[in-house]
Amino acid sequence: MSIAFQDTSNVLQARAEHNAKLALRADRKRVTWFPVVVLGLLLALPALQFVGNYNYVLHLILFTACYATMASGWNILGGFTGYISLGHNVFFCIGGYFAGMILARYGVSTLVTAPLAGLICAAVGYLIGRITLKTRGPSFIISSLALVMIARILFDNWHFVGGANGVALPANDLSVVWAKLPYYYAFVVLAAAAVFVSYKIKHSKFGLGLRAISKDEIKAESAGIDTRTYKTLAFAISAAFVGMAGAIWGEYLTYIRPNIFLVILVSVNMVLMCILGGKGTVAGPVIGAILIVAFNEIFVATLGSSELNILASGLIMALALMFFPLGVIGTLAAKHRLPRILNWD
Amino acid sequence: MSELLHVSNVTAGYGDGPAILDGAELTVEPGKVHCIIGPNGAGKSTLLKAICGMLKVRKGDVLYRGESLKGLRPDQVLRKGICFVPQERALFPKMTVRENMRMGGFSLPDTSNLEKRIDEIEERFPILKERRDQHAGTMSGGQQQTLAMARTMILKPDIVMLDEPSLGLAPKIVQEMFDIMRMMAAEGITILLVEQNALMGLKNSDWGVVLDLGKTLFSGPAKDVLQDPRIQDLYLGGSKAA
Amino acid sequence: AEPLKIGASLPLTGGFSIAGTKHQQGYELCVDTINERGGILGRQVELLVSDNRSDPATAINQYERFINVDGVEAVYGTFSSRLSFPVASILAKNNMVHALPAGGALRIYTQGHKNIFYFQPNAAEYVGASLAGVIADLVPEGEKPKTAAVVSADDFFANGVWSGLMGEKVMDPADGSLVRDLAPGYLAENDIEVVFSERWPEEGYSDWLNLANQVKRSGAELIVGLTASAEEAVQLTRALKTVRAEPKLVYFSQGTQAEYLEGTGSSAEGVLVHTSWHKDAPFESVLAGEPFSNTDFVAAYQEKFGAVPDEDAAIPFAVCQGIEQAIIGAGSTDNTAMGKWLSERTKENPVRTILGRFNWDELGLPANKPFLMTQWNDGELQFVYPTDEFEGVSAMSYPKGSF
Amino acid sequence: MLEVQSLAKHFGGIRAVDGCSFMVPKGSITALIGPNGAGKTTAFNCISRTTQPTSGQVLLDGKRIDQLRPHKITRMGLSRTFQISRNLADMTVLENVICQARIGGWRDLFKPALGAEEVDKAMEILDFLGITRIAFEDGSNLSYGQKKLMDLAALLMSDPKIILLDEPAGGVNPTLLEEIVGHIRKLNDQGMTVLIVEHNMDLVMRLSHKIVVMAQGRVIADGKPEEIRENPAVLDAYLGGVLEEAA
Amino acid sequence: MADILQTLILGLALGGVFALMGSGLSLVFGVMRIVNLAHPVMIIAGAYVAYWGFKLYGIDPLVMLPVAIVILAVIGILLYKLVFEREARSAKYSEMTVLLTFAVAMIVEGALGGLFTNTQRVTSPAYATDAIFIGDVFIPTGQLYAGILSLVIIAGLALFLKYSRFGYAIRATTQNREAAELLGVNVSMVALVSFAIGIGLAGAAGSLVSFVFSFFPAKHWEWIAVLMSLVVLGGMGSLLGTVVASFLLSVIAAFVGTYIGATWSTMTFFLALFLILLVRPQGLFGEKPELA
Ligand SMILES: Nc1ncnc2c1ncn2[C@@H]1O[C@H](COP(=O)(O)OP(=O)(O)OP(=O)(O)O)[C@@H](O)[C@H]1O
Ligand SMILES: Nc1ncnc2c1ncn2[C@@H]1O[C@H](COP(=O)(O)OP(=O)(O)OP(=O)(O)O)[C@@H](O)[C@H]1O
Ligand SMILES: [Mg+2]
Ligand SMILES: [Mg+2]
Repeated sequence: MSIAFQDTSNVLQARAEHNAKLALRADRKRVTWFPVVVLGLLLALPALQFVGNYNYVLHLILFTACYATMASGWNILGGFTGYISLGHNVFFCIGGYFAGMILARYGVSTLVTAPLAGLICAAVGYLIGRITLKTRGPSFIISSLALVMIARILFDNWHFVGGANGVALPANDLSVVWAKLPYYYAFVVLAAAAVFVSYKIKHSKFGLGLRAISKDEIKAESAGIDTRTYKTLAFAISAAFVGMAGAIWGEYLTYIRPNIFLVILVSVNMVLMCILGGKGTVAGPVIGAILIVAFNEIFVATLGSSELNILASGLIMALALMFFPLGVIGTLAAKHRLPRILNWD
Repeated sequence: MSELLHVSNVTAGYGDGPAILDGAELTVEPGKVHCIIGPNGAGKSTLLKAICGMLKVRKGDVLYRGESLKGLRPDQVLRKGICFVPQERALFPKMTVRENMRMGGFSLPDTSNLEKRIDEIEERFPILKERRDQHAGTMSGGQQQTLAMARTMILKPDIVMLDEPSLGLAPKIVQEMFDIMRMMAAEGITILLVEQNALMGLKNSDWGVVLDLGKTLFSGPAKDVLQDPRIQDLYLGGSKAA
Repeated sequence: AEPLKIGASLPLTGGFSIAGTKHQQGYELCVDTINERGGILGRQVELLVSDNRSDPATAINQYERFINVDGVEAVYGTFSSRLSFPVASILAKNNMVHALPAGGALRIYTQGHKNIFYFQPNAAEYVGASLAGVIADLVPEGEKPKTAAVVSADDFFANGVWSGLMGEKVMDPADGSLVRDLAPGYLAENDIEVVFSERWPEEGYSDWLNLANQVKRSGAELIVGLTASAEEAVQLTRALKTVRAEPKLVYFSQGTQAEYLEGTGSSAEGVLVHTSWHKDAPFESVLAGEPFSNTDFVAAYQEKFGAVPDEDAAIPFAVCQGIEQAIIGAGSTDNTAMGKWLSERTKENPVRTILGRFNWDELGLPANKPFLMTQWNDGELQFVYPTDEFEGVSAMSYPKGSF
Repeated sequence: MLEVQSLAKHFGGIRAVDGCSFMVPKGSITALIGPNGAGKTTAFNCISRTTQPTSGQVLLDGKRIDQLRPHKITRMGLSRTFQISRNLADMTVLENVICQARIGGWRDLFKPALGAEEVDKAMEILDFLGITRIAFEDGSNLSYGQKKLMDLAALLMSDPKIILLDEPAGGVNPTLLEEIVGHIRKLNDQGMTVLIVEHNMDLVMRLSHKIVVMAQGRVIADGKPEEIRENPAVLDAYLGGVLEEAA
Repeated sequence: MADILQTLILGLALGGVFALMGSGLSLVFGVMRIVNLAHPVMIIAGAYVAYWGFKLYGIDPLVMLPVAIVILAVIGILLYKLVFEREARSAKYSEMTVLLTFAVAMIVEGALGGLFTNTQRVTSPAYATDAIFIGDVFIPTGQLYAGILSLVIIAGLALFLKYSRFGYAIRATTQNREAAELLGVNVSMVALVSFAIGIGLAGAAGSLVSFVFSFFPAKHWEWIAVLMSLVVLGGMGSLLGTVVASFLLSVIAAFVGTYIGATWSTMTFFLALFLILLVRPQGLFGEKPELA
């Protein structure tokens, strides 16, 4: 019953061959022109306004870009670091209110103050992170939910900013055709920045550390990674992006109110986009944002007005999670079917 | 033919991954101690998992008393009399030692004797008696290994498959462990073990099997395996083993 | 001719879905009737409704979609202040006539939007006037309540009512400016002392018994419950019953709906609720150039939906009537002309709806239109105040006593 | 180099480590042995601060490290492996290994993770341990022994001054073990201090310069291998009759 | 004094109901490590069972309780078979399961809304709006019955888990699925049954809720965070912890509501959650995690 086994060198050689057969290879080529071209197209798109009224198209892209920004931001904490937060809309809210109130009182556009709002959110995120990041897994998720509730109650009762009734913000003076453009560009640029930063982080030592944290924090810590600083930093960065999006969103809506920002749907959308697209991948949140916005549009257009709407969203989500547990990007990548142009990781 | 378990030309792997086992052969005779050795990653643990139903057998067959075990769930295989102690300790970390022992008897149809049986076994492993109410997860590595071993003895199965039973045990205990194993064999329990502590393993076995590259490279009486210079060189740590 | 498209984004799911669904019914009934009668300016009307899930951003988005993608020529407003507020800016920006079925907070109208028209009797801040009227006119001298407990949801509309009752200043938080000073407030004006007041959060409140118990302990003779939804009114009523509160008078801002009666049963007896509409109010209106009375509306609604309508269906119906008359009045769907026509309405030459006559002040709030007061009596919502506007007013039962 | 002073760790009533003191001289290979449950792993955990000691001190190069967070300790040049291998799933073995590479300062944080230099170094180590073929395999899809080897590789990646190995030989094939022993020696020759927990007495005797024996949380013997071999207390508590046989 | 006593009673009364609402959640988490965000919507489904029983046939919600348990347990089984079975097998994706439950919550909400509309409902057996008065202090009978029944159900469950053979299997599976399988436990069966029990508990809670609160399909969003905070405070997966946390928080919330303000009483739950995470991240009865 013994197999060819005459000589030790035989076996050693066979072993080498066997190993070569089983060995996986790293895939390192990336197609950078694709995202760049997409960005270029998006920047050129508003020219359409010269030939007609494409406000709604702009609105949809702007809306998608807003969510792509938030989802990418979320992904830095939720995807890379493995801390699923259902409370990131708190930063959406803080950003929105911070920049919005400055706009209301002093007339400075949120386009200018958005980076500042981002910084504020980063700082708040850092502080909150110091507390909540002590917990892991389900406890963290729930603490993030609680965070939303607390923020909601606080904002609802903060009369200086209008409490639950909210504040109306002045609209810009541009004509209807061009009124959306500043926000359109702001969001597209913000989304591009978020994607770029995600990419940079993912491929840095910092990103590697975050991924280690997401898998085994004790191991990461004893590998010399300062887990506490890493994860709070990740929290702060992700909060900053969400905050910047919130700042501009407020002005775009011309109205800020706690329950525009602090509804569970907003944070769930962020999470869902990342999951659907592929948590922890760079392209995932963007793809997810596009898909979710598209689904929403389709439902509103076809099912229109009914409970079916919620049911169908839930169904899509469930099916996606069941059959693409790693998200579209993640699952395709795992099966080695990911088109080159979408491999941004 | 006196074979109890026969693995013929088995191919198996994880998920959709490559075949880790690729033509593994194994014959297990009743009442004997069998020792599988091989380098790290050869597929030894994979083979045991394939036998007990934790992994799907892609090709080939696993016959137990002439019956195929293919497609059975681990709990069904267990009920046929094959007990497996995996390498990553299969304990319930948040149950006490005693509860872990009780779980060992979960598949018994009649549990009236269970407590007595556990008491008997605890006598043999004083540490288990002493730590009865400690959570298994907080025991030291070796203590956990002891518990995992002791737990299989509750069932009195036909075949016990042990994946590196000596792992992490103090030398004194290792010796005891092999003694227990011999004793079990003497009681008619067939033993199939995987050992990296190959010298010790083979010395205490009747039959040795060399598994490498997912294939069975050699199989013969333990003494022959121990003395084969090629095997010494490749698997037993070279000349020192002699 | 091509159909005349009109869009309405409504909260058909989410927190406001009950009211939202009724709004849809109101709009549909009106549009169907118009179409049966030959349409507007000879064109059939096509109603586009979409669900905004009670979410402001979605609501805005959907109105934009109506205007930019679907090419609607007019829109109907959405439900609740919190959605109407942001929608108002967008519609103003797009120069659309904004007819609101809901959205009573004063601040919506003080932003300076043109072409905004409220289709309920008055802003939330002035709702208290009707309660004050009831107390002044219907309660016998000497038996008037002297103390009040005011409990309220932290809701846009309820807060408005609260401000009016308590005589608070309404501020615009955007720049901290004063919108209106409502002092001393309707309660103080009527020598009623507020002995207990409390607000509960917009969502997730469950401690009703505790609240009711405190209301009872305060010994208030008048209980004012400013709830955000009929659901909360049900909860509050049941809790008051459980703790055996025995006030002289109970006024709720919500609770005209059938659901309220179902949830509370006999406890509803004697509860006062303000409303913009009542099925027995003998309002005469026009629809598609023909007379259409309130009774016709009730009958038509009952035939179509198999239930008695409530104000959540009647108000949108009135909005639809207003837009129809504006289009006819302007002779086209030019929204600027429609707005102009609407704002030129006078007491003598009003818009005639099943909610009665409407003409608006410069803010877009109806001029001289009091709310109706209704009371649950014998399982029926009877209309008790004002007594001098029309026939068919029932007597108010007083005092309320136990629940 | 490393000094442990009356270290204690209690879990409820169990005194896992109970006032134990020993020293690891610079440049030595010191073995920590003792029966199962003696408290060796717990002592390791206290030293690397994965658990907080109940009392006692740990000094590295004369500085107290028992108050520092684990990563600080690692940065100071003390790295460890785990008895039950901990690995990072969904990350390739290469990433698992490079993860442990030293990071200079803030600026380093945002450098590319898989720098060419590091990849080369990591691949070299993997090659040496004979596990190059799993370089791009998921860190959790490994055999028991492979995980141990990966741990070792990661450890080597961090250029530590002192390494704590918790049963590095457990589950490793004897042939490969020989090579690893050789490598540890080589590292030691280059000046690395090693503290090793091992039950393979043969290996311990051959490798170590000094042996510390623990039992029930206390140090019961401390000395050269030859001395330990003769020590009746150790024979009784730990070795049984085994050593003679193996020797 | 009477005020304090009264507040205490009201807090306890609410606590009993919350305890049952949270216990199913806790069980499913304990056994399957799933944070079942669909649990609250299942409670609402259970409430509908009670509601229709009451509305159509005038059956007391307390009598409908077993029916609700059975119906919901069946739904649980279907749900498990259709959705969670494949998830349970691959532990790797466990965090995805949280989101999957979220999706399920949306599906069920949509379905309930489609079937029963979003009209708020409540059942009104006589005791629901009655109270036992002892001097100045009253005990609301509805909540009293609900609380007692909850405790009975929870106690039964706890005994079952602790002593039955199946309870052992459940705990073993939770801790080490593979090992349980190797010891002869049919793990998919265990997961199925425990999931069914968990959802069944939602049914039980639902029929009690039907007369304590009013409900409509979208209401579950309001409950999620509150229930979660109970479960976390008690220690994830600890039944006893959930019960203690429910009573504790409800009482505190009642005092806050009485003496500070209604707005802040809901906040109690979330603030408590934060405080507990700050000082004792594992909750009251949870296991201390490694690496403090
Ligand atoms: N869960 C898994 N998923 C995918 N691949 C795996 C998994 N577990 C093991 N492998 C692969 O299967 C091969 C054989 O592993 P196996 O555990 O059978 O080795 P072994 O012979 O038991 O080695 P050791 O002596 O180190 O325990 C390894 O190369 C490993 O990469
Ligand atoms: N978290 C804990 N809770 C309670 N007891 C514990 C805990 N961790 C370890 N112990 C106990 O402390 C003692 C020492 O354990 P430790 O793991 O340090 O032993 P060890 O010397 O490494 O043994 P081995 O050689 O078997 O690995 C053991 O008795 C163990 O049961
Ligand atoms: Mg193995
Ligand atoms: Mg140990």
